[in-house]
Amino acid sequence: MNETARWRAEVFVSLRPGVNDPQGLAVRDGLRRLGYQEVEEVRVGRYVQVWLQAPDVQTAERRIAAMCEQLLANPVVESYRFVIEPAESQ
Amino acid sequence: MNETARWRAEVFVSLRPGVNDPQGLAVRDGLRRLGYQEVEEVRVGRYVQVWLQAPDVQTAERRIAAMCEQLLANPVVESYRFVIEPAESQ
Amino acid sequence: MRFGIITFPGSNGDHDALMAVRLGLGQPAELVWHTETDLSNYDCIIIPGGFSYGDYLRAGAIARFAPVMQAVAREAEAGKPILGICNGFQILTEAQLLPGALLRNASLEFVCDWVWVRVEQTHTPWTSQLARGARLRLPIAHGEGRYFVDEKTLGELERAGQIVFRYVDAEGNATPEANPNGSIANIAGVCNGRGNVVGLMPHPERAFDRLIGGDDGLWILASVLAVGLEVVRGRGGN
Amino acid sequence: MPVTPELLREVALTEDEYQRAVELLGREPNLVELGMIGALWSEHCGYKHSRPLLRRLPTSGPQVVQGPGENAGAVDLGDGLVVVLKIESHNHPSAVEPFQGAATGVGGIVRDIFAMGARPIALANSLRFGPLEESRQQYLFHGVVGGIGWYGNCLGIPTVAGDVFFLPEYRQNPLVNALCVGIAERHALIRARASGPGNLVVLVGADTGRDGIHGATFASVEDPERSHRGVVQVGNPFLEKLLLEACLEVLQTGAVVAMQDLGAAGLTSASAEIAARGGTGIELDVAAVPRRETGMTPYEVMLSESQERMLLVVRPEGLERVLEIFRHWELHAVVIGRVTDDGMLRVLDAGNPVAELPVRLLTEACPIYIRQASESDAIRTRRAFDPDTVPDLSVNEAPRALLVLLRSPNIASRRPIYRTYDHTILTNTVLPPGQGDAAVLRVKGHRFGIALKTDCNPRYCLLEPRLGAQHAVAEATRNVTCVGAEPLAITDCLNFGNPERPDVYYQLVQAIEGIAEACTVLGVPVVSGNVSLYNETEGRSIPPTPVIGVVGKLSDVSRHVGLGFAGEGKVFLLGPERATLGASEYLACLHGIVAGSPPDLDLELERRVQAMVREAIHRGIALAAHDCSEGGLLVALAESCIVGTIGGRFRVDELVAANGRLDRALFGEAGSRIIVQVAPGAEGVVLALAHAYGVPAFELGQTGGDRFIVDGIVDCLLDDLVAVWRDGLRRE
Ligand SMILES: Nc1ncnc2c1ncn2[C@@H]1O[C@H](COP(=O)(O)OP(=O)(O)O)[C@@H](O)[C@H]1O
Ligand SMILES: [Mg+2]
Repeated sequence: MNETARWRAEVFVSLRPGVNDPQGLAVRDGLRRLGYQEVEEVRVGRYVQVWLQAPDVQTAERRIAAMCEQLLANPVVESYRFVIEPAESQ
Repeated sequence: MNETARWRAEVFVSLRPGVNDPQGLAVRDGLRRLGYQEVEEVRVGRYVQVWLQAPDVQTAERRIAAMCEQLLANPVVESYRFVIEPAESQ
Repeated sequence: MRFGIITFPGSNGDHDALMAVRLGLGQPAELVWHTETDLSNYDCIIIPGGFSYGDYLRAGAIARFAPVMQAVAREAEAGKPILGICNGFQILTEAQLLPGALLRNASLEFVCDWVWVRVEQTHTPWTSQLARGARLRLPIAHGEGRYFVDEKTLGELERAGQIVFRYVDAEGNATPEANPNGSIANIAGVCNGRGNVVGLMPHPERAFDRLIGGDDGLWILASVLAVGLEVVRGRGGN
Repeated sequence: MPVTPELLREVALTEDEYQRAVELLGREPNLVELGMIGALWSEHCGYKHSRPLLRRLPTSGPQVVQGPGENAGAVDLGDGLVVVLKIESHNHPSAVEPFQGAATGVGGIVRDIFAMGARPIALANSLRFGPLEESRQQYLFHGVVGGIGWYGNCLGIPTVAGDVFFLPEYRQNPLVNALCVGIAERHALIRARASGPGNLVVLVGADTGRDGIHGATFASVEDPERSHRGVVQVGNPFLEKLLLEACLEVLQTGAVVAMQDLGAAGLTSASAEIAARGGTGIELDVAAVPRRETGMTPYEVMLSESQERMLLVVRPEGLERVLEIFRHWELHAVVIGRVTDDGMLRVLDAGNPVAELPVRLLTEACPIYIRQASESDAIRTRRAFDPDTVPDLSVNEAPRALLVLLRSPNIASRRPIYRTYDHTILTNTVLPPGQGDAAVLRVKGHRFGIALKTDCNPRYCLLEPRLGAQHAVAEATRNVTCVGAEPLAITDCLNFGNPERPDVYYQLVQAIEGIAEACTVLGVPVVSGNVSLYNETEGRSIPPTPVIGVVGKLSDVSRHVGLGFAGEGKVFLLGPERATLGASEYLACLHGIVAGSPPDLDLELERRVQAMVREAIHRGIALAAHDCSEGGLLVALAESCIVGTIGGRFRVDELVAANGRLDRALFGEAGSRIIVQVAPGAEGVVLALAHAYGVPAFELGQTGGDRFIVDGIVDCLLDDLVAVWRDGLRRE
């Protein structure tokens, strides 16, 4: 890679709709017990930040999507979404 | 609450800089082993989605901030950030 | 001495603590449900291990808001001996009755093993009968036991004598290899400024009988009896 | 309703089975009924291939309090207590999502135990994967071990024993079998029999979602990964802990007539089974079932496999008290129906009938298949391989061969696994995993203790299923014997490929025969078990894997021994002097060959060896005992030195002479072999005992020092062995 830039991807992984999320239920009940009655539903997932080198944003996107499929999310139960922005170089 | 709307907050919780993140390291190494050599750093945090009722976005923000301070993040080691958007009503 | 052992939904070390106190120490003990608001009946309090509320979000995060925790805070303030074991330690840090936080083990794995810890402070009611530098062999069983405080706080804890136990090897040295979870400065247990509230990751209540691998845990549980004795003496008993 | 082939495939019924259902019913079933019939007539629920074969297993004995047929088996311990045991597979879900698949497997088996009114006290697990060198297998392995640990640790039930084996044939179909043991007062055991028309049916625990609809049929269809993504469930051990405590408390009220966990085929199976056992009927209203999702149809509610739910039959007068207890534990509990006397399973939706089927049609009318059985030629050929055709090991190569074996994932230390399982909680663990051939637990307040282990060498079973199954029974009981316990009962998990294929059906028939023979001679009944068929992908099936779980009793728990040599003493080999290279770990690791005939097994000798070792332990003259299994004699000696952290000096020239080959003497495998370390001064007693029991005995040498020495063959630091053995399961 001779001409690359540094990017920061934020990946949001959550359980697919319909998949049981006991953690979300526990947090929802916890919040309600604390007096946040207005809370209707909570779902808890993973927030993964990835700093990477890539020549352009398209490449970065392609690579991040591949990482999500392969490792960052389990497509059987989880779905993901990500955003990418330039990162200041180190 | 007589006039309320439904909101969806996305809360991103991450370990403060300076707090070791072995999970981030493990994911980084895992990605590199899979051939993603361009990955420089990874940090793993929590992604919490909260659906709630609130009369307006300011109230929703205030309530979510309070939930973060009280429960969703541990200020000793974590920092948080959130965004709020209207949610379609159920 | 009456021991109160607090049970949250998801606690699973409550019964072990009960057995250790009853069978190991021969003292009366009772389980206290998390909705209880009065702990004045008990001479000391144990917050046992387990997965309160499934340890969802962060270990201890949800349990710290249980009604009983206000009573715990009151008793802590009043100087009553309180011991948080494993999940109990996590709850006490979340409730800020103890400094620091407990993070996921550096290995990212749950670890169940027997370890050595060294007693660093003897001014707490839970270590009063131990010698400084004494080594105890205790079981650990946790996935989030990596003790963390920032450098500045660490210095303060050192100076104030709030570091109560450290992980050591069989010779008593606090080496990196002896550290099972990546805790800062090999810290296995700490106390509050006053010393009456102690939290530790190892399980003294699981080491009360040689048949199950050891009885060093009784030293910790029994120490508090001596304190109880002094209290009674102070009240004018013999 | 047009019954298309697609629809029948969806509910996993054949055309013939459908016709049978129509005939029995006297009409066409509607869609809900069809789904219910499909689920209960699946292999998983209906045992349509295994039921006639399972009748051959011996299931009785003076100690048996509850044999197969209930949620779990129960055996008498004395002092008014029983031990309750059951094993179950969660293979298909674990292949798709290893962490949650394995976790929910633990959840399911624990519910089976407390459904009997027993408090779960220990877990064990039996795992099979493809080669650990492959990254996908590492992913499966870490996921499965992580899931088992997470669920059990969270529940606070110690995981104290198990076994693991790696073989290429498990690549696409890993096996995850979980075993749970509980203790109950004999008089307080509860059966899952819905009796007393008018009694109420109560559902408690998790809300019902669209989880694993058709999980039961899914577990009976090949190739889960391709056809059934998205049925994975996320377990909630926290909820299960509340359910466990609440259910045990509720039983104290005396208001509960029956209790049944909801597993495969959910409400349909649970209600049909308790009604069938009770000889009654049940009427349910699905509208009363609390939901996690909106818009669920009665079909979905009846077939949902949402975890962490239990079904209870409660006397009306005790209902309030029962609900009160569930409220205390913060659990949802609702009345969803009642017991009837008409033998029908009737499903309503807000009062409107949606299904009505005779209970017996669902449970007893399930078709039974007896298939063609014939052994595959390929396997016959492999078995005919003569291991003597490989060149013998030279003395110089022996040390390296020992290191290769100690590093093999099938032999290396299991500590990386059991270190992630909480095995000290409940403060009963006397011999934790790794310390003995079986785990030993005390029972507080009683003199006796119990021992637990699972085993099955799949290579033996692949090459000769009947003999392999006998070995599985022999090895599991031998392991329990090696800690000083008397084997009390067996729970078995039969993991096989597609029984519709003659070669697989042959394996199934042979393995069951083998288990039956071994159990009969060794005097240990089978009191519970589980069958998992269709473990194959693209026509490639797993090796036959009849996992055997054994629970044993120590009359005095303080009289146990570990596998590690305890200080200095003489070491003896008890059992046959000749070993076999066929099907051995040695042939596989050093020559890449999985072939030959497994060692033969003299079950009579096995019985005597075990009885003798138990007596030696009981009399305090054996200080350590260890079964010789994979890797043979030298590996067993090395393991006992490593675990005891003491070296030793041994000589094997007599055995080499008797075996005619160095490799066979050192690394050949055989059944009925135990090495024991004898208390100083008791050597004569041991020999006399061996003589009295008719057990061959050979003196092997003496423990001591920090070197591992086999005269003229190996001389190294014990630490050198430890270094390779310790990390054999770690792959990065
Ligand atoms: N999956 C597992 N979970 C817990 N413990 C295990 C597991 N597999 C093996 N162990 C433990 O590791 C030790 C060695 O097991 P194994 O190699 O199967 O013994 P053996 O060869 O004598 O049958 C035993 O204590 C066993 O219970
Ligand atoms: Mg072995």
